[in-house]
Amino acid sequence: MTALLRIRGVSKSFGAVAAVRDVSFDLYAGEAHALVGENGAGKSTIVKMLAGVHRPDSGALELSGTPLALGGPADAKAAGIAVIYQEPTLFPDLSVAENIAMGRQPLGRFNTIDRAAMVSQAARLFTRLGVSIDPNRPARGLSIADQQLVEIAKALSADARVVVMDEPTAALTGVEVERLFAVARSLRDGGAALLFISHRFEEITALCQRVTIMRDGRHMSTDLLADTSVDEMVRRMVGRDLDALFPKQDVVPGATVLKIDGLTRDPVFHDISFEVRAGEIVALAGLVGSGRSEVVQSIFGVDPRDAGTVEVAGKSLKPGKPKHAMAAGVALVPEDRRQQGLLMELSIERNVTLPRSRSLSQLGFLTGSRERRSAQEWTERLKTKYGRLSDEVGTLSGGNQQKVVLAKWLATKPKVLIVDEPTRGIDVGTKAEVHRLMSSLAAEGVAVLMVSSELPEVLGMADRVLVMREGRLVTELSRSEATEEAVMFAATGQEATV
Amino acid sequence: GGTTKSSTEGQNTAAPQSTAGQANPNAPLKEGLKIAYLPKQLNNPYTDVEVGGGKVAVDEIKGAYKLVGPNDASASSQVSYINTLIQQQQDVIAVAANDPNAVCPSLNQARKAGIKVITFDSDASKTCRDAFINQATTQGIGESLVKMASELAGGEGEIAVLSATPNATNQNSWIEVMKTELAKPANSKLKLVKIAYGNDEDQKSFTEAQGLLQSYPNLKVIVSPTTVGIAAASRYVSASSYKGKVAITGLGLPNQMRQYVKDGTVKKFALWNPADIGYLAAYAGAAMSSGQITGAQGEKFTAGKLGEYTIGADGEIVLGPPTEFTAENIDKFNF
Amino acid sequence: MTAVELPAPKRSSLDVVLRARELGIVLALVLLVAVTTISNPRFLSGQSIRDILLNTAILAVLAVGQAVVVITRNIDLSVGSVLGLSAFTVGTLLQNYPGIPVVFALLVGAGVGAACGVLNGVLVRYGNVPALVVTLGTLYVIRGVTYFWAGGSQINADELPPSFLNFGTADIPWLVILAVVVLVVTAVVLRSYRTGRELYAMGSSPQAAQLAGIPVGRRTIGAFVVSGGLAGLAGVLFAARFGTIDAAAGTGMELNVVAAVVVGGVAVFGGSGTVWGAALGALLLTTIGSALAVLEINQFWQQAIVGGLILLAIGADRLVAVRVAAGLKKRGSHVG
Amino acid sequence: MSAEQLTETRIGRLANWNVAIIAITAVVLVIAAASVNSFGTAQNFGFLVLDLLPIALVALPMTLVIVTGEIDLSVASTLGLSSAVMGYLWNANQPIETIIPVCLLLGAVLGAINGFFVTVLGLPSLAVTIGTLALYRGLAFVVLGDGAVADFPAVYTDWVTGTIAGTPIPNVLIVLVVLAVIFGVILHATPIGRAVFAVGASEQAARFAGIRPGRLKFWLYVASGTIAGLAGVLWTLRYSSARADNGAGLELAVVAAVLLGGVSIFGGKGALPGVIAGVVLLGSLQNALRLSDVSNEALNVVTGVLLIASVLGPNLIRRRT
Ligand SMILES: Nc1ncnc2c1ncn2[C@@H]1O[C@H](COP(=O)(O)OP(=O)(O)OP(=O)(O)O)[C@@H](O)[C@H]1O
Ligand SMILES: Nc1ncnc2c1ncn2[C@@H]1O[C@H](COP(=O)(O)OP(=O)(O)OP(=O)(O)O)[C@@H](O)[C@H]1O
Ligand SMILES: [Mg+2]
Ligand SMILES: [Mg+2]
Repeated sequence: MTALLRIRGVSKSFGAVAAVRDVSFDLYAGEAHALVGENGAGKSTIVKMLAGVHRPDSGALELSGTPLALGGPADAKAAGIAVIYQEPTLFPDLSVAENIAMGRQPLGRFNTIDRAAMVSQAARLFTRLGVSIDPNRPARGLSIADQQLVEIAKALSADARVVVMDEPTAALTGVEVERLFAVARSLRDGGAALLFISHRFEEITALCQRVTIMRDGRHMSTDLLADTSVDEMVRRMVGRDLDALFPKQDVVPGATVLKIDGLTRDPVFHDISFEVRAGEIVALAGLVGSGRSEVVQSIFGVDPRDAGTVEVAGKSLKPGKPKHAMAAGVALVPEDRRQQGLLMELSIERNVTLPRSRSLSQLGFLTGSRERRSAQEWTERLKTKYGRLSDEVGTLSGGNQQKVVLAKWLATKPKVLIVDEPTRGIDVGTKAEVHRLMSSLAAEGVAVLMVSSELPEVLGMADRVLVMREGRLVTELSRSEATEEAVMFAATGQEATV
Repeated sequence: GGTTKSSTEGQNTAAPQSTAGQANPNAPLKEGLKIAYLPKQLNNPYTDVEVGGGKVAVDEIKGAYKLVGPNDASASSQVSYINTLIQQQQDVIAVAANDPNAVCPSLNQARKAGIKVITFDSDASKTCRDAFINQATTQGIGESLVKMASELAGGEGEIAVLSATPNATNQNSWIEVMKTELAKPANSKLKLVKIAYGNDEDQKSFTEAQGLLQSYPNLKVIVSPTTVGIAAASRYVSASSYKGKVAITGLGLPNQMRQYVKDGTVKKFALWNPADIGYLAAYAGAAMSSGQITGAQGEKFTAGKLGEYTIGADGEIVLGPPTEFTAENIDKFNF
Repeated sequence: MTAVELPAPKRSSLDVVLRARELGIVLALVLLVAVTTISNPRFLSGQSIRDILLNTAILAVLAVGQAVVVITRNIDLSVGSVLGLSAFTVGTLLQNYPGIPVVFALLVGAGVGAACGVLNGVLVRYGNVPALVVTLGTLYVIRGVTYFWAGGSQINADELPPSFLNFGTADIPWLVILAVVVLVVTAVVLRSYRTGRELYAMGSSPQAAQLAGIPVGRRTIGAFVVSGGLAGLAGVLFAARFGTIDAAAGTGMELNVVAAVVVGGVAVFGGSGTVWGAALGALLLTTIGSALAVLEINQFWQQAIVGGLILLAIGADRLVAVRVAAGLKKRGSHVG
Repeated sequence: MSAEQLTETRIGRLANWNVAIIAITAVVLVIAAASVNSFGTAQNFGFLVLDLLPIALVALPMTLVIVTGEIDLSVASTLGLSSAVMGYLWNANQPIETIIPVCLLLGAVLGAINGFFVTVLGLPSLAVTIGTLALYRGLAFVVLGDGAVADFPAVYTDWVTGTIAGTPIPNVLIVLVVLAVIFGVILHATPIGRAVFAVGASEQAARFAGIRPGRLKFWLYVASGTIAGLAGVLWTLRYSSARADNGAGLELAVVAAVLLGGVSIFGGKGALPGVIAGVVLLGSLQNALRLSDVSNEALNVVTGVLLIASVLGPNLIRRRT
């Protein structure tokens, strides 16, 4: 195998933050190369340098032995580097086909765009990925998973020599991940170099040959996966041995805190009823698009509901009023932190204290000092890495952003904590922390409702597992009944094929 | 209870009579008087001719001429300029008011500060200025507009008015006179069908003229007592199929109208010489500032080449009758 | 894995929405014309239609340029001032050199406007200043410069060469023809060329456009140059049509233009809408103005009615959009 | 984070455009007072305050509206309609003590109409308020037509143009200062203010934090309309003239002042002291230049250049560091 792309001693700083420091490694043609590291280790920054979004402060890139200077994303594209970014980057107003073809639209007479060819090209790509998305529909309104799939199709359409994927699977479930991997393997075997970033080790071992580990912006090691173990990788990533990943304590459940009865919202979900008791962690599992997020958003009141009741500690919540839910002690950590969880342009401080601005005020006024103190306390508790409390949240790494969202809601001292994909895009170390946190909250008597697409997390954390399929609650499994097969069977309605 | 219009009637007219004192008709005209012109709006050809005449007069009497003004013909901007002129301690402010009342408090402040206020072209409320240069009597203009319209229409038919802004004082008072004239039996066959407003904007006047002709197929005459309006209406008609069928008349500048008079779109229109208005305003202001006159009825003063003027009722000084322009005489005028 | 059926190439729902939008304006237009004509048949006379189209031409050219900018999620408030500057420049030029051919005058006007567009574009792009701020600023600056230059002088019809005035008022409606050409060319570029689609992409998501390697800077400046250039062109048309030019020409026009674009269904947040819509919006607004004059509706009501109609237009547009969005939600994807 | 870091944060937060614009304004005031004849007089101070009063008043709620990411271009028309209705009612022999509250109420209703279109129907505010800009101005003409109504009671007009007895401080300055403090405190030191910023930064995320963006914006529009109604009343009394075209074109000056004050047109960022400084800067520059016989044209150019420079300057500085 030859080095197709060489990364040589690149560094990149943002103001005082040295995001990447003197990192070197090679990508070979025909390999899938994993890049792992804690949140904020600098992975996405490397990706953005390869994409031409950031220019390295020092160091250089080499493609097939010739130096590669990228002035912008267009240069990277031209050099045959395709990138799937951590956050989907679609044009909501344009059709899916156009999103995929942007900049490379097939041309017809007089150099005009050949729309028919463009649409059939998109359709072919979706066939290859095994999904059915209407190429003619606008990208607006696609679920996160579908958006991610369009991103993948976009990268595939480029026929790139180097394909970089920054956590492409974070929003996908097993079946879709398998499809993606099948395609990735065929790309790889066709001679492309793949750089694959994920926080899920099972995916890395399933796809990759070599792994590069980063910590605090530095390159730690590059090894053949065959020569290393998951424990070893984790140790290098976090610099210490890790505690148990799913530290679920056994708690004797208390009184019913959250009671959902006949919750319906056409056409997304129908007749959902369940209860969560104090000290319990209940997982809501299902395939992407089965309607779980919609259910919890409706419980919290950000989405309306057509029928049904929600009771917290015996008091019923008005529909469509998150403030009511918050006052009753419900907190929702939403699935999409960029759109729903955070105010990206506001400071960490404002984000952490936003839901409590009323309770932090004195006589209705806020002077800032109480907010600052509280924000500091909670970000410290969650071990959030940042420069200053006044920094914009948008400059934090994905994982640290997630911690800010958690801090924001844990600080409200909820009776019912609803978490939607709480560890999406979070590194193993933080993940363990988040799990420990959930577990200890449950031990303190908080009722936890967790939506998760990660089966190990569901199985490891939940006292009970509720499974949804196509907007209906199909099964309830106790901790002992909940196995991977049982959950998948319920979620898909057929024997698991994965 | 409460303060209503009727409960305050008559209370507001008490204005400071800062001009108290005796007139001395033989006092010499002071030199070096600071005379400032504040027209309705800068950069308007008619205004330029007016203040141009003012500049000539100020130079003759060796004063300091100044021209300030808004670009937007609004009363509120004029107030800011009056305030500035007060700060700059001018001797005379010659102002064409965009609103007779809105400028009043400021003008009175100016008069308290010893500045003589002469209005021209468009009067302010008479409680807040010392004299008004009236280009022609309102009655005279209204009558002459109706006379021209009647001649052009052959004594009967539909006529329409294309005015400036809906609240232009002078326009409205002329239109009032026109209505009274039209009510007379002699003009009973003339029918005023519409008053349109071009806001003294060229484009708006153009479009309004167009609208008039569409709405009133039998229209015989458009009377536009504003230079902007008459020019725009003439231009529209001269290039449209209405040429020769509809007559245009009103008040216009000979230079702007020459083309349309020559191509037959316009048979006749009228105007006083605007330069003389500015000229007269300067002399009136200077005479007042020098103590020759106080603004009381019957006082006399000499206004350079224009000769002697007598102050009429309410401090009005009438310039003289308007001139009618036709294809025969238009080439004798250049303004 | 079962093969996914290739969807038959059909009209995208996006197109359907846009079509519906423009259809709505056309319907409103037809209704308006019908009502007005019933009350005064002269409204449909040749002269009247000519007048409306000639007046629309100027607004439509401006609206097409504005639409291009708005599609990229920007706005150009300076068009009224640019129109004034261009009209005065061309007027002065023709005053001094009456022999200049009309085509040259058009080019000069467009050139002056394009230069203003470059200024706007560069400030937006390299100064990183929001377009609303930049163009609000240049609205003042360019108008100020024109006043400086023009002072009180006014260029009258009799000082302009007859050939030029003829261009504005001749039997062949050159203004309308020119506007239609501008409209068609812009529409085709926006719909069927990569550059055009990139403008939509930028408006739809600026970050994504950057990441997709679209030369955002060049395209932004390009959009402003188009808008400026068309505003300059409109200035020449203005001069030819109205014959009288002073420093105030086109004052306050920006709000009309934005209104036309908005009524025409171009989303103010970029990414959607067509220049057809914008031009129809211009036609509708102009026709409303003329119709109200003909319908003998009190002059004082005119502005109020225009305002009400703008609200009605965007409200109706919204209803259509909501319905379509609801339709889309039901069409999620499923792993095949 | 240590105490040292805390103060550093505070300095960091202050060392922004807000402080810069206040400093620039102070410098301009000092230079103008020193170099322009009679700029510093008490009488001129009074004129200055009266001139910038309507812009300053309307800019207060406008700041909050723009921080939420919306805009209200109808304010000047609301002012005009309020003025027209005031004249109409005065002519109809209504007591002024009734008319003034009615005009404020009218402003609130007009604001609520904007709010309804923007929040309930979810239409873009730029488009909506361009529509109501035309609608309200048109209605003002419908109400008052060509007429101008004058002769408002001297007690009221004198109060508006007068000063606090024995001082050169204009009476209306009290109104302005009180309202500025109220709006400033609301924006910067209450949960409502936090919500305003949150909605501007991301409406969806704000909703997930229990804020109701629609309701908030609705009330901001009501506030904007009410203040514009008040500005209409004060305008009418100042000039003692109620007219349908009062305040025409003021909306752009207000937006310019707010943006000059460092408020981001995209929402989420801005501060009220900066806006006040922006209004004062524009007003005093115009006043000083006019006193120095600089033409109107130059004022236009200065306004435009300042506006662009206010955003461009900080951007360029940031890029260099
Ligand atoms: N545009 C930026 N401005 C300032 N700081 C930045 C910027 N982008 C990244 N950083 C900082 O650089 C560091 C590395 O971030 P990066 O996004 O590369 O991490 P990552 O390894 O991808 O983490 P995650 O797994 O959470 O996605 C972080 O500390 C982050 O806060
Ligand atoms: N923003 C959106 N616009 C339109 N439809 C959506 C949107 N989000 C989700 N949907 C659709 O609503 C249904 C339920 O989606 P939901 O996000 O609740 O599922 P989920 O089980 O939580 O999956 P995920 O793991 O993606 O969150 C799906 O059909 C999905 O396609
Ligand atoms: Mg990352
Ligand atoms: Mg979900």
